[in-house]
Amino acid sequence: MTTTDAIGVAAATPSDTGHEAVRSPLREFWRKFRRNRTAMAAGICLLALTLAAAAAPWIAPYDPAGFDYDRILEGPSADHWAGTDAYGRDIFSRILWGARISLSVGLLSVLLGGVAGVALGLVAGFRGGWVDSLIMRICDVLLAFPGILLAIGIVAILGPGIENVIYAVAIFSVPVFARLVRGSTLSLKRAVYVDAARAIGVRDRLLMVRHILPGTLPSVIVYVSMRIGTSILTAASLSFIGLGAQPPSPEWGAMLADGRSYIGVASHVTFYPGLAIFLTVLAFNLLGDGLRDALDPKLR
Amino acid sequence: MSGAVAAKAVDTTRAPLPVPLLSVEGLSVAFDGEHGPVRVVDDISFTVAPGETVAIVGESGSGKSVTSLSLMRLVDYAGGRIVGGSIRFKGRDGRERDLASPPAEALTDMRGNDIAMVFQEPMTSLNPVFTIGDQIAEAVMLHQGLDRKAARAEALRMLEKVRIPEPARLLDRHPHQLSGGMRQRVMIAMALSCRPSLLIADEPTTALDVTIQAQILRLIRLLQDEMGMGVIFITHDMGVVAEVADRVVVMWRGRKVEEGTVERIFQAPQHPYTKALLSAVPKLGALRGQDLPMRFPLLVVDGAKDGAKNDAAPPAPPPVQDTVRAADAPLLEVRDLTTRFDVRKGIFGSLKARVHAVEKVSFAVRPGETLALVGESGCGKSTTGRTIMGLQSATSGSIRFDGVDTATLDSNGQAKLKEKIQYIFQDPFASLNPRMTVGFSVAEPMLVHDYVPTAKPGLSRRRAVEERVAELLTQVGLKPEHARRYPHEFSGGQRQRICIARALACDPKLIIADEAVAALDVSIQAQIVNLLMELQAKRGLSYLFISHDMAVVERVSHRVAVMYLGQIVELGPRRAVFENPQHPYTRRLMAAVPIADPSRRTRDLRLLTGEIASPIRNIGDEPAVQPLVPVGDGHFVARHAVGGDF
Amino acid sequence: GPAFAAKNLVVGIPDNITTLDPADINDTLSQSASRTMMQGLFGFDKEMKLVPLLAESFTVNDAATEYTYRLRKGVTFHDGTPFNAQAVKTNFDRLSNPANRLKRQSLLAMLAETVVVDDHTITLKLSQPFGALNNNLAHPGAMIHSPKALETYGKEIGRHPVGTGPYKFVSWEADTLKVEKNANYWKPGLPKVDSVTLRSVPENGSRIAMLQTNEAQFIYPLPPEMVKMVEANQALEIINAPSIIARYVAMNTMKKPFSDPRVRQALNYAIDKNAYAKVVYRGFAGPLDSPIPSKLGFHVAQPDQYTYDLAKAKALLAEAGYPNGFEAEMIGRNSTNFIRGMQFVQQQLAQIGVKLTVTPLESGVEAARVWSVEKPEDATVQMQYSGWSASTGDADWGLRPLLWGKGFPPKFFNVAYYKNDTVDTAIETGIGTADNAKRAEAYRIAQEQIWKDAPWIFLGVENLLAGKSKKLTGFHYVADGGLQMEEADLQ
Amino acid sequence: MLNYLVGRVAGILPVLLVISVFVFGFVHLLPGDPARLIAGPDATQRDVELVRQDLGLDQPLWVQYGRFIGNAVQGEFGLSMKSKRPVSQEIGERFLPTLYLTIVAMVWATMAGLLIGVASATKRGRWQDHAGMLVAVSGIAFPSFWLGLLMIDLFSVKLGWLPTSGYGTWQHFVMPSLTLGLGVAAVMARFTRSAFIEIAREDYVRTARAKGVPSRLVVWKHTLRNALIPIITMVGLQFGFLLGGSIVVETVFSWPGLGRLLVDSVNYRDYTVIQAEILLFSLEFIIINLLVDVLYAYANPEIRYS
Ligand SMILES: Nc1ncnc2c1ncn2[C@@H]1O[C@H](COP(=O)(O)OP(=O)(O)OP(=O)(O)O)[C@@H](O)[C@H]1O
Ligand SMILES: Nc1ncnc2c1ncn2[C@@H]1O[C@H](COP(=O)(O)OP(=O)(O)OP(=O)(O)O)[C@@H](O)[C@H]1O
Ligand SMILES: [Mg+2]
Ligand SMILES: [Mg+2]
Repeated sequence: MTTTDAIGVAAATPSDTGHEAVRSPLREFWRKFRRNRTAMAAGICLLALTLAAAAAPWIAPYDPAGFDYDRILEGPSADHWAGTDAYGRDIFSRILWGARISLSVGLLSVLLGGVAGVALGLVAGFRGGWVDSLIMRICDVLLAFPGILLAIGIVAILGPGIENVIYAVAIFSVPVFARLVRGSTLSLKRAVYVDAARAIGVRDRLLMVRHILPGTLPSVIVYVSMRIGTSILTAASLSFIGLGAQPPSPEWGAMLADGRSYIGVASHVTFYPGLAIFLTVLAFNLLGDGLRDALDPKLR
Repeated sequence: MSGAVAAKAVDTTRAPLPVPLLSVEGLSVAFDGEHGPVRVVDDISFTVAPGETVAIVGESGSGKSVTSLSLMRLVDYAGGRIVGGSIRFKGRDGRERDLASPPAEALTDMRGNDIAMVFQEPMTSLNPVFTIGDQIAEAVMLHQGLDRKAARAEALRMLEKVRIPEPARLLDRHPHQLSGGMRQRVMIAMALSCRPSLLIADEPTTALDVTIQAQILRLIRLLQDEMGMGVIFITHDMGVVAEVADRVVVMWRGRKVEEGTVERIFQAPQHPYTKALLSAVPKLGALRGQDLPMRFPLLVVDGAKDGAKNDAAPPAPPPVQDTVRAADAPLLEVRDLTTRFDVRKGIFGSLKARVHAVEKVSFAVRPGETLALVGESGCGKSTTGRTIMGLQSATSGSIRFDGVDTATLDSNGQAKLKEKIQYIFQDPFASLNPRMTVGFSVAEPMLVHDYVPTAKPGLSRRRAVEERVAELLTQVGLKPEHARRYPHEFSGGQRQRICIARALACDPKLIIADEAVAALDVSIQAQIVNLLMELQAKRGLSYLFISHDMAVVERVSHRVAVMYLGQIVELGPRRAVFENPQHPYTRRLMAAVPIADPSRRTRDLRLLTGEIASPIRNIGDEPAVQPLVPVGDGHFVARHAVGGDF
Repeated sequence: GPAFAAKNLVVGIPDNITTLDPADINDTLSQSASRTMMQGLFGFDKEMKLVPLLAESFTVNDAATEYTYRLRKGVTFHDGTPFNAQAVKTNFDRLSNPANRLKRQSLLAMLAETVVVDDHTITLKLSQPFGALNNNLAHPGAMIHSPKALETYGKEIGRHPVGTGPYKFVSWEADTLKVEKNANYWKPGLPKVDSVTLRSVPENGSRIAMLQTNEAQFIYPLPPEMVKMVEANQALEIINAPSIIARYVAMNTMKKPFSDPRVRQALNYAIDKNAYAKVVYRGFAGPLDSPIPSKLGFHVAQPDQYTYDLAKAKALLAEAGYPNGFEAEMIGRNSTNFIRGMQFVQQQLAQIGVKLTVTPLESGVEAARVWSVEKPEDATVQMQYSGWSASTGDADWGLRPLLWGKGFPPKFFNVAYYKNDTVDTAIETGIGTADNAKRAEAYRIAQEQIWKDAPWIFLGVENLLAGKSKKLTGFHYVADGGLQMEEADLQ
Repeated sequence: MLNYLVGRVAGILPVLLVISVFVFGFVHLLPGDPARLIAGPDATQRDVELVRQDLGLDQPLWVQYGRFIGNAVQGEFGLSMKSKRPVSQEIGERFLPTLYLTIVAMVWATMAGLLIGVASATKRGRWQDHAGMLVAVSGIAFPSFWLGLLMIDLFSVKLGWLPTSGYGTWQHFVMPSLTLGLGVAAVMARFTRSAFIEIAREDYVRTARAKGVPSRLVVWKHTLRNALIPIITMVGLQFGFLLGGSIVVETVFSWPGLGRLLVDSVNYRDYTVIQAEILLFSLEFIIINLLVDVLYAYANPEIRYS
């Protein structure tokens, strides 16, 4: 398999003869992705958000934990662009800071769960038989297992901590990805080109990764891009049971939940974190569509 | 369409009717390429009158299929665009309209009804999730206004007409359970059941053996006479053209280079390409009296640039192919190979019957030898190939390669084996991963087997592989820059050549070529066949050459095996089988080969009817397998009732 | 016509009712629900004052070991069974018998014997002196079932309550309890409404919407931040009254740094109680000016309040050897309100350099941290943000479970591991007598001492907040969070 | 296929048994003592002990497991620790409301999701696509409690059309099913779109067009059937999730569903109810996924015949 890598990596450097006979799928993908303007814009937005989150200590106008009991629950104003919360903290600054936690938890947990789930689903669908049954029954239990219980178990075993939230949320995602990928694998593995690949001697593992996996990716990407939003919210609900970011951490989901009681009285407390989540999810979805399209050979 | 048998003698000199059915003028079609739009059809004009058959012939990749797709505006859905010209069509209602201008969606009511089409690639053109019956019945219901039950009955009738065995059972089967030729016939049945006024048939008989091909051609002719249907017939088989066409349009590199009545084209071709084409037509019997295969006379078609005159010097006589190392142990030895499929019904269906696709087949391929496997469509040729490749598990029997029983190999050994045996699938499009550039597909065997191409020194491995891919593509008549395209951006013949290039990548010892040159125009076909034979001469390659094209088989094979209903009924040296066929099926096969001469066309319009022998048998009803008995030197025949009267 | 229209009262409640067997209830909500149908010998009025209900009068011996009650005559249970001394005996024997494993067994754990004197007189003999027995009997846990129903339904009694109260049981589905008027109620002219429906609507916003649409005429609790929404509606009004729910942070007084009283006092000085009320309760909270809320019996407001004084707090900390503060963990439940309170305390203490890690815990996890401690030394809880509602309305229950030296977990809820001999003696004295003067003195001493020792950060007493339709009258929301609907009427 | 099915169905019981061990172990390992939680913080240690005995928690674990499984085999699950009612009643009372709500929500959401997804896919890159996907993303990113409260404010408080909450008449279904279904519709829309774009350019779709099949049928018959696999997967998963009850929707609309029961029982470590609920959910998922696998075979004959 080293040879494949050699090609894949090497192909990323421009060829000297002007034509590259063997352009790796990866490179081809990037060429097409670059041309999708919406997706690029979404990607740039997310990059900007990431940078803003990283630079939060320098660019946030206020201390995210700095309270001011004389200005609680104030609506948006020139001083506080997104208003203040129940402690008079600046919501805008908190959103900036919160992006650090929420983005990393959202993204990492989904990626982790996605990778594990995709691998399991591929193997289950491809191998079939008892391997399939075993993996899928485990997934059934994981699906049926209530999230809170699992999370409580994780706190009990691993203790609190942001990494553990990532694991917890990742575990929730695993069975979904697994089922999704397994379903597509079941039908893809019967494609004639898979037979053709087998006939040129491609071993099973590579067959799965190179010939079947790409076919399942459209669904996977769609799900990843949606799941990120859900994960941000799930992570927040976990902080409620003592797992993960604890007060006064400005986690988006927690901010949203905290503001729940002020709906109708001081709606901006939920609105802005909600907006942040919405825009992030939107960006991820647009990005996902771009990725999907770039993977689609029939779209130039 | 009532009487199944219609015997009619028809006036062979049909004058074109004054009012054309279809009139294409200046049609140009473009696709978006890497560097902007690429015109693949450029300024094409021709007309089709009711009842007329216009054949479009031309080089592979010259734009025949794209032209035909444009006529129905289906090219719009494939990412193409009509960039110029008009397509005037006179509908059933007598109204004439330009199909090139309205949005593609607006033409729905016209498709099928007025114009129907048989697609070039039957494998991918049938919907995998619906039964054959449903797919044909849908067309019937749409266009003949029948209810479900009547439509099914009609579908059954159509299937009978295209000579599919046990059509009633077939109605409930799905496309993936059919052989290539069966699918093609289903496509034809579907298109014909629309009863269009214009039929576009894009290589409708590539996957059919000559006997069935003849039947299909008659069927089309019959409908044409009955309903005044115009036909556009795209084919590379000049024999078929001579048989069916009234007029011929010759295309070359996206343009029309010549047009004329079939007699004129055949007798007095003008354009160098047309001349080259006609001179390259393989003729059955060309090697009569020859023991060994022989390459095609080499043609210099490429020299015919843009109409420049080129009457090249007569080519040197091709060398004979004396490559068989008869003394060596057989490379591939198949013994009593049997492969059966279960037939079930419905989602939960219980076992109903079995397809005896391959029954006790035994043969050997020696190093440097080409064994041709011929036989009726659906007789189990592809299944034999797939089983040898391990893509289909055998019911029983043994396969030895290089003396090793492949069943004893672990998965690692299996994978290693694939470096030495390559399989060219009957269905090139489906066998290419749609998500990979063809360059990567061609390179893949090399990557997988760590194959280091011998290349100029100083090249990195990656560059060496790239060079090799470029070289392979060039060898099969494609351009190196095609490597960056995806399979769907190629023509049928081009895809076939990509698959050939892939099979050649690792210098295998044996290539199983399943209808590998079926979709190629004769000039390219000759090149490719010569290439294969050259490689055989150089490297001692062996081929298991599955084909129905008897003229090609004659050229390439040392020995021939004739299959019928899953069994080998005749096996022997090519010359013996061709010149002295023993089995009735073999004889029928030889007799049905069309001849590329319009003056010798047979206007015999009798449709075959009656029971067709089928490989589907009820559980427990095992077919009798007769041993092959020698009738000559290395010439064997099975003497049993299967497939004809002894 | 409208004059004859049935008066159906709907009450929006926050949780599901757990059971309707009062002897087995430990949540205020289910108690309120069963109180619509059942009664005990005593009860509380809306001011949390003890009032006789099924008892008319009582006598007690000096040692507070023998109580004799005269029971009300002419009362029948909903199923027609007459109420009498035998019924009381059946109920009390059931409750006090540990074999029945009832959650409220402790209310009558000291009961040695019940003696039916005559049909309407009963004597309770105690195994040890107990001065607050009447309060215990006023607790909903001591309400009286129909003995016939007890016999008929056995363990299922919690789904088939039959009492003597103003309303009769109709139905109870997943989250809706329906009761109807008891036409034979012994209080003349009551009840006035034809039916009462208790519907559990956990979402605050939805409960308010119910009130706004008149789907409900009374909802509680009303989160402080939503008061404005109710106030904005002309047809509605809010109920805002002090409760008996104390909010505090317990500090583990056995471990550093909280073993030093100066540290604990410093923390008390470091908190702005007004800001607490404002931020956490939007102003709907009062001060906790003694270890027990003012609505509890024997409450004494402490003269020396811990008024917000950062300088003093810092000085005390420095004195105790923590000039730069210290780090500690504070746990608490994971409800929005608790988290808000904890964050507030965290922010306040940060001002004097005390860095708190706030860990909201799921109820079970918190319980495990608090209760699974066998020896005080093993306690891992440094600070717990908590609250207490002494449902008996008596100082005893406001102090004994929380601050008695013999009440460390898992025995009782003394998470502060606070032990002071003066306090212990006072608490034991208070419970050992029925003499109110003696009891008052004992609890005064206890409160004073505890206040000085500050085992808690005394945060405040939250207000009871509820929303009601202006048409609803006679409906009482009592300081312990219970509802009294006997006199309810809809105009 | 039939054999396969029979095997799968027969396999359910052993699988459930394994799950039961796992669940039992897991639940008992969770921190938190049901006796204390159920008795409440103001219970004395003695009270707690009484409760513990009452719940049988003082017995060895294997005895408890034996009782649990003994009950389970009879379809009983013992008494709820908290309410002392039979668990089967506790769950039964909430199962139907959950099921009905799930069905209503799934039906509309799947249909809406398909419609939006197909519209987006066929009008790919045009405004219909963007609008559809914006709706879909809102469905995912919009917190459902927020949506629920907004709807209550609009439809109940402002317009007076619908009851705020509760369970009973068809009116009660409107808002909860809308809230619950929005996320599902969004997921379906996204998946449908993606799957359709994938299939729309296949050769056999072209064949359908060439036959003159009307666009509507090209989309809803020829394309949909081939795009079904990911869609079925998602429908199955969503259906399973919803059958577990939705805490948010049940809370906002005070719907007597399984979600809140679970939360309550977890809060009190009501082992019997938790165990029964998880077993029920597992069974639901096993059955649903079995159906999904059957539907795969329906959708793709190649899967069927292998
Ligand atoms: N989707 C596409 N995108 C780009 N180029 C295409 C596409 N489809 C076809 N082409 C190119 O258009 C040219 C004409 O293709 P077409 O399929 O019409 O050839 P053909 O004459 O039918 O050949 P064959 O006999 O091999 O089937 C070819 O060079 C092919 O590579
Ligand atoms: N997967 C399958 N399931 C059931 N029957 C099958 C399957 N594949 C092939 N068959 C049947 O096996 C028989 C032989 O098929 P095969 O593809 O080998 O024919 P063939 O000789 O290659 O024909 P052609 O020249 O038309 O390609 C046919 O009757 C076909 O219907
Ligand atoms: Mg073509
Ligand atoms: Mg074949």
